[in-house]
Amino acid sequence: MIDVGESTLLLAGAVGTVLVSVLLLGRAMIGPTMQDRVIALNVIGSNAVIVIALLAAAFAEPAFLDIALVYALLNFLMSVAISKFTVERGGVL
Amino acid sequence: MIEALFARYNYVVFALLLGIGLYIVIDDENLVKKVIGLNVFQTGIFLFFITVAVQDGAEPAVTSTGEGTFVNPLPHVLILTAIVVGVSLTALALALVVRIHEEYGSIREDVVVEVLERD
Amino acid sequence: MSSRRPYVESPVIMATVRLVAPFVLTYGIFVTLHGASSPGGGFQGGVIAAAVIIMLSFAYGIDLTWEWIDKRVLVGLVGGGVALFGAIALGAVLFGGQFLEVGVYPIPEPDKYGIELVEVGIGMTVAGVVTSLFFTLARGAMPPVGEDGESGRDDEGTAATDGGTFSSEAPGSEETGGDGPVRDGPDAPEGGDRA
Amino acid sequence: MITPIEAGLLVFIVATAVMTALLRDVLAAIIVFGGYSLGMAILWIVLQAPDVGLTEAAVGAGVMTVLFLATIARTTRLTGLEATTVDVNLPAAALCVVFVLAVLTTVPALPAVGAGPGENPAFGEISEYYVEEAYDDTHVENVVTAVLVAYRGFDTFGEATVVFAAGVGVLAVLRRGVFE
Repeated sequence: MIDVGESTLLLAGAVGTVLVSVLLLGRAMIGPTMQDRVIALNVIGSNAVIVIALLAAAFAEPAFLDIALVYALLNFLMSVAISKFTVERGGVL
Repeated sequence: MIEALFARYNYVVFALLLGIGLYIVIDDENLVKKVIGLNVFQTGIFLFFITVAVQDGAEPAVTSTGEGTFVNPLPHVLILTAIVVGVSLTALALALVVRIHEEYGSIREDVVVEVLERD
Repeated sequence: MSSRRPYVESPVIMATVRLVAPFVLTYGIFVTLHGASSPGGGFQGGVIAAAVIIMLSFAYGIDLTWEWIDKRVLVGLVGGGVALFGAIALGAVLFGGQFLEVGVYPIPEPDKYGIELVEVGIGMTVAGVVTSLFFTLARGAMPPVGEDGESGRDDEGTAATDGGTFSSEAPGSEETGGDGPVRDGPDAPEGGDRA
Repeated sequence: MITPIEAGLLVFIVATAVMTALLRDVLAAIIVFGGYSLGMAILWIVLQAPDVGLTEAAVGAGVMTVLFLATIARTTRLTGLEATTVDVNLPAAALCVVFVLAVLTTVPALPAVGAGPGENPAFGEISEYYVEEAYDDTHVENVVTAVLVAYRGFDTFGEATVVFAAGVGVLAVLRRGVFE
């Protein structure tokens, strides 16, 4: 069983990462270009993988890692789709 | 009152999400954004259901003995099917948006209304 | 379609997708089949498996991927999934149970494997439907029915909609068809027989 | 009591929802909506719903954004890169505030977040039965799957049919040229 102190530490890390994501929303809001927004979203997605992994460790639930795996595999799809769309002006889609 | 709301924080966010979703659906002229607003509204309701299912100190209901504290699995079942059905219905709504664009040349509600009145 | 620019593929995305797609497909099948003892199930696994096709479409071009896909597989997935679910449900009646009472099948651990089979049916349906939804939305802007092909839709944003030619000869693919990697990629063995 | 991680996630979710409402550019709204979906998936995990989190992760990261993109690729000419926000429509906003207040008045009647059996009517005999008997009845450890397919299989059959029907419906709306 995981020590209480350790799980608190992991949760604190998760909270910190979430706060960074909240700050990143500022970049997504003000832009100014669409590329800024895409990169902000990509970083938020990577943060999501980290937060989920930390939560899996903090709650001692290895099953949660499945979801981190889904994001790790699929997160780039979202970024690639949006970037291609902005670069090619929809010519690809 | 405030304390009662504070102990029910997820439900407060549920109400906020409903309001925001409703605002997008009512106010935004762009039909695609209206569909996004519907999704926000829908997710608010998902939040309600999942919050009902939680219990302090509970674990996900993966068990072979039934001993321990578990969250209520029933709302999870309802919501996970609702998410997939929601995607299908979103796609249907988007298909209708595309069809409206073919017919009226715009996906802005005001323009569509204008075209309809002109005819 | 003369207005269509030749599709310039990105080697980075193509290489990444070629690397990642088999794993995503494997993972989708794993999630579908492993729903009994860990989070997962047909709904999730089907969506993840469908994401493979969407990935390929972004890497190699939507029209090419659409041509590469066997439409019968797609129809088979969509219809076969629901039919499999229904067949399992009705088959229980044949063995003396009630509708959907999978415990009566004369196989070892009928409950568990019956549930798995139902999950596979759900996964097939969801994967097929999500894939076809994506292609229906992303491919061809259909002209209004009963009018001639192009006049209905060239008023606005042809640059944005020219991926949408629905002609069966798909001229877009001829332009890029000469490039080796474009053809090779979607012909890679994974993803074809998802059922 | 609210934990810091929940507080942070709820702030994130409400912020993304408000940004979705305010951003004028559709593409920007779609991008922010992707972020909203990410936050929601993490929230489901915090609320101990990994099945729902997995679904939201697969759908939000893989499919939803792409469907929206496909739609605006066919219907919208990109306006440019300016990041203007929409003007808040005050009557509509007031209506929504009234709606939120009306919903909020019902909230104190609900059980507190995290209330267990006894205080929370959602935990009735049925959910207890599911948790305790699912493995014996179905030999499936994940109770969510057991309920999904075994106890409520008829319901799920209907859901699968709805998904199927939505696929058919999209084909009917955009009918020609897809399955040529």
